[in-house]
Amino acid sequence: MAKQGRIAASSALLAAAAVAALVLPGWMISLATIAFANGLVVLGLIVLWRAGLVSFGQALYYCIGAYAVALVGRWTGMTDALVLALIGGGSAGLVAFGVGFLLARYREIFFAMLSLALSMILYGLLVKTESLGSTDGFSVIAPTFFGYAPHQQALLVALYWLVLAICAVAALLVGAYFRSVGGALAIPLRDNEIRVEFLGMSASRLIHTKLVISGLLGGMGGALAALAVGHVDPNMSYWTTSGEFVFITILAGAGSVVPAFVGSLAFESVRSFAFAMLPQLWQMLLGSVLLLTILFLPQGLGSLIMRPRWRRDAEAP
Amino acid sequence: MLNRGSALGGVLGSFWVLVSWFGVATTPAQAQKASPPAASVKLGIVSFLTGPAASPFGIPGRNGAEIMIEAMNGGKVPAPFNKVGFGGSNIEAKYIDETGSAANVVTEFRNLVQRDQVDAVIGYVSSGNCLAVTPLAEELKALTVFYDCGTPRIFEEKPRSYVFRVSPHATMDNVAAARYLLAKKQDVTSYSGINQNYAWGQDSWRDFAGAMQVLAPKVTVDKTLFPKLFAGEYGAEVSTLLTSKSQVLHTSFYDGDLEAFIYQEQARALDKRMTIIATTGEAAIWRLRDKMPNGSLIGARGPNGPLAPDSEFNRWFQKIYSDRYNIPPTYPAYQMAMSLLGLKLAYEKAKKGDAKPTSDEVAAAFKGIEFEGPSGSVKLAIGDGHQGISETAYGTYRFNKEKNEPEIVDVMRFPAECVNPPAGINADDWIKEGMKGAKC
Amino acid sequence: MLTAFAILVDGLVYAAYLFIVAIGLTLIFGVMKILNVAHGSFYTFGAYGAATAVGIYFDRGLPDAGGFLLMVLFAMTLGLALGLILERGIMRLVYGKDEVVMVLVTYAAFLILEDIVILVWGPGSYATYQPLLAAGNIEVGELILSNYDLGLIMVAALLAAASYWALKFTRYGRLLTAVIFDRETAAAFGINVKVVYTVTFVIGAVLGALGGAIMAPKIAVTLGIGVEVIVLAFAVVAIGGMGSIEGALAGALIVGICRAAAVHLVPQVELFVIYGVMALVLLIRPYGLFVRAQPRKI
Amino acid sequence: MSAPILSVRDLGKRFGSMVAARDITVSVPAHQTVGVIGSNGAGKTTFINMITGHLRPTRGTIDFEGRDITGLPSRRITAMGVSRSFQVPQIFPSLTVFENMCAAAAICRAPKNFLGHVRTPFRSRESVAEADTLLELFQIARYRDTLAVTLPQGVRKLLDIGMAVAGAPRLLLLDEPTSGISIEEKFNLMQVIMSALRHRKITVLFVEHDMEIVERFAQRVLAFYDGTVIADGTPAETLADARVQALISGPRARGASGAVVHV
Repeated sequence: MAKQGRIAASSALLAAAAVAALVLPGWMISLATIAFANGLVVLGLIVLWRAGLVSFGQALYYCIGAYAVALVGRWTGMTDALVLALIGGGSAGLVAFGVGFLLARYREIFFAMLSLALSMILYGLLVKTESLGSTDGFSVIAPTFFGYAPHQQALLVALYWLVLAICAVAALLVGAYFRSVGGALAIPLRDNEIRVEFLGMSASRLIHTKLVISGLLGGMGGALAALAVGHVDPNMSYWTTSGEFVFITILAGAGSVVPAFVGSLAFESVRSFAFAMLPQLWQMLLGSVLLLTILFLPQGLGSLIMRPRWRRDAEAP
Repeated sequence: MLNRGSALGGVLGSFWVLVSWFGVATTPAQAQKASPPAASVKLGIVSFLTGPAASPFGIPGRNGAEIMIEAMNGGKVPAPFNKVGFGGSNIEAKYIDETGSAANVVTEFRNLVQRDQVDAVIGYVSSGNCLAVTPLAEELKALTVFYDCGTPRIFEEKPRSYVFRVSPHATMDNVAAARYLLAKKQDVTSYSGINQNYAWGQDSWRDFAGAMQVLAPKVTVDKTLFPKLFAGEYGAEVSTLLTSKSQVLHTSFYDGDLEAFIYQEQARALDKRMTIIATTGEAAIWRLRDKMPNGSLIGARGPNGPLAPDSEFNRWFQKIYSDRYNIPPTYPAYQMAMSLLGLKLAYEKAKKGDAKPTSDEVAAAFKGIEFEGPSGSVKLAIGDGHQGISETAYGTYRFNKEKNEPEIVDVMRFPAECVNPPAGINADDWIKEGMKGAKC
Repeated sequence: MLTAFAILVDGLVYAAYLFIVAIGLTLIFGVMKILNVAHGSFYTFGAYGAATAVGIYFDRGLPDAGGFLLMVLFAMTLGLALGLILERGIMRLVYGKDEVVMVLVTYAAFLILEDIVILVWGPGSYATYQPLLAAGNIEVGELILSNYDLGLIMVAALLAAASYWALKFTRYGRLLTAVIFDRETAAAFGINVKVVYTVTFVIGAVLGALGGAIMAPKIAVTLGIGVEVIVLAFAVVAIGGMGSIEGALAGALIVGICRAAAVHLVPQVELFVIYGVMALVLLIRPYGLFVRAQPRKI
Repeated sequence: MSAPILSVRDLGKRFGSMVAARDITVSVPAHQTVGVIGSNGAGKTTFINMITGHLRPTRGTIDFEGRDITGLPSRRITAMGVSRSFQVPQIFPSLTVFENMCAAAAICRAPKNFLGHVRTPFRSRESVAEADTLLELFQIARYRDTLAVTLPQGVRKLLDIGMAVAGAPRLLLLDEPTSGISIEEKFNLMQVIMSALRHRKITVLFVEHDMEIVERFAQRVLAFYDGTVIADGTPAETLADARVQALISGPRARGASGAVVHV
């Protein structure tokens, strides 16, 4: 019932978003494209957040995904957007799997700080590599779609649809994950790790899995963002980037998967709006919005979209 | 509390929905509302309005634009630029902050072009942003003039059609620095460098060291320091340099970092031991005043500010600028002025009758253009007629106690062909291969 | 030999700087379990405050000593006011929320304050070098050291000693230690945690502002100086152990020396030093040098 | 008597110079209910912590069903069929009672490898069924949908033990199941627990301070003192033991009047 309702609503939302591309002007489409790409990263943060973990270093995977795409495109001439996105996500996922053996042992603020340190080390490395343009970064090839190589508006729309599709799939999979044992144990983990261990489940392994998932999503988001922006630079791995993602996560709320994208879209719109209206005071507006949201919408935007079932979602696996 | 909370939640919620709509929907509407009859020309002007790069580059750039556009709309700019606005139609400017990730910058560029439908975009300080914007500008066929960013890569990676840069690129700053240094200090045997650890610093050092290698192979490099951007604390660097034997220190530091470094080295008398050659020094002299060590070798990223040729036009520009902002214009202001003048000229060349020229027409007219501005004459000679070159100048700094104001003495001018690569050769290779074909 | 000495001195100077900016942060975290991003704003306001004070005072032929004093006092008053406003106006509303949400709250405050700086002082940069140059310098062998830097080391040492003494031997200090050790019990023993929080937050703010004031003469006071400081302070605090004063001291010293050594010996790695050290320390001691994990009682 | 399900040989644990447990040698046959008594710090909990892998013994061996489990991580031991409850109930406060149970049931059923727990659904039919059965069995079904954080102590205890049982353990160790429970409730609580465990045919070791409860529910009693076992036998024997009376239970008017309740 409620479930069917939500599925219907979500698919309606998706369809609307897809059709909108045919009428909206280019700048809105590209804004949405980037917003949804970032939404994937936020989704990854939500996976962690449900287990009480917040990463201030998610930019690490974002940046790796982006650079993977840029470099593969540069070296191999591979241009297919989907393949590139998968490569981006895959490489970030691998890195996440690697550092996971380390990070999975950490909790709370220490987890946050260590992930921050890792992303900043990557930043340092990229700044040092002058062959990759150091802080100037370098450009990303224009993507093709299964052999179809559009330009201008067509390219925008094609990429937008690809991002939508990937987001939809990701949302479905993550939703399924939340209903699996590993995913549902997020709250038990946050509540009482010792009990989880004494029920025979390895807490660090659970968290490791979550890290890999969030890494995959982060990389995928970075890859798509790189394709949408057409340029990568080390700032993608700077801590302020991670901060922005955590910011959006708070706006969205950890309730379920859809808010991740709505929140991200809302954030991008507000930022762009603030840039246009108060070129010198946009930070103040962003800050106030964040503050108000935390004060009066502690469950995030999600709680508006899915009020009825939200708390249960947050609480119940 | 709970009720209140949820009530406010509701309110905030509606606020959110509203804002999202605002952000996505009404802004263009407002843009339309704001945009007056087709008579006027809309320019998007992008530079740092917040963050550390605002005060050295962004703000002077914006001021330069404000004052220049005002003068243009009033038809007060000296001939041949005395036509009102752009070819008779009023200029209307929209100022945007350059701060943020490449994604933000690109998004905002797109917003300017597609949402606010500006006729041209002038701006960008960060080379990274210039590189990020270029492909999009090309794709959108949006006329774009970069005013301050220095990287030569923009026109070296591939030929561009809609992107222009009137201001010469950074290579010339460091080549000229090397030439001036060797002209003024024949006795130099070794030099060190302190540059910010990011593209700008790394490129500047590479060019300077390369040029020195070509011009004076015997002179050795001692210390090569790359402190983090905006590090703020240079104690260790200063000590390292104090223990160095080299007589010269090359730096491409600017404003914040340059000032911080100068204060800290002054406190430890480093400048008594080695001469500082600051490629962007000019931008800081008006704040550093007597703190900038006398005898430092100063560049202004081209013939700008005190290094600009003394001309009617230059005096006019300095006057209107100083009168408004009661501080003399620094090079970003000059670069912005020059960019605007170049665009105005091209626009007027392209304009036939009353119809707005298309960006293709303006681009065609812009190509290879040549004109005289506050910082002397510039010619879009390289990058297939999209990249300006001009003579440049270096000088020696001195603080004039009597007049109580900074001055730059024994200025040396280097013709464009002497410090810029010839058309079709990229800067790095040109330097590596011994700066062939340099006409000095 | 000379290099070794240089590394030591530079390391100490940098460590002093780091300690001064980190101590307020670690204090607030220790007592309130808040990772305070707005610390960067305290630093910024301190620096701008100092710049204003110096602008008013110097170049009027008044004795320099007064200038130092005014500069520091003015900045600290600013910090005090700011801290009070933030604590009463914002933090009060969110106590007891998730640690991470708290970080985000302070982040929001930071964003807002960044632009308040623009409103108050404009986007231009301020020069505050007078105290630095007025202090003069001394020659040690080939090196020339700035007295101001040496003063910086002294201030840091004093600060460390003072905070140690305050925590060990004053009534309020013991209260703090109690709260740091175990909030619930402290509350149970009738300690008014609310008041302790207010006072702590304000002290933290004042210390942050002090850091800004002391650094102002060495830098160009301009937009965005806070951002750099935050991450530095975080790293130092994480290395030493969140909420531990001696930890902050140790962290500052380690980072300071390592960085100085890097600049002198292998300049290429300077950029990584801090994060490298941080990652390394966290690997070996997940909770930082001076904090042990308390095993959960079952 | 069947083969011992648990046999502990010469077990010892020292923290630095402090000896928490020494030469403990016990073997427990299947389906026995063993009470563990001893004053605080006598090493009862240390004993349990070592068996369940929370502490690593410094010497000696622990065999469970003939397999050596000495020093294995707790989750491995749990997976093998040794489960425990806690002095302070370890539950998931922000979940409902049912969800707590469900989590416990699901965890025990899920494969432990990387992908396993991602592929298995959380609310599988079995785990839901098991959860509800256990709620009935421990007579807390009426709290099914209350948030665990709001539960009274007694219910927490039951939930805690119920969750331990969810993994279908063969051996269950209860650390002071009645601590923090009023005298009146204690007996009923133990009644519920023990009948449930009996129903599941689980071998039980429980730590208890209240001698009457021990007498009533244990078939055998281990008396701990100064980190080792000083008496081991039927409740009657153990509680009659002079050292036990002197050091632990105190001399008792009623004596150990053979009050071994048939079980």
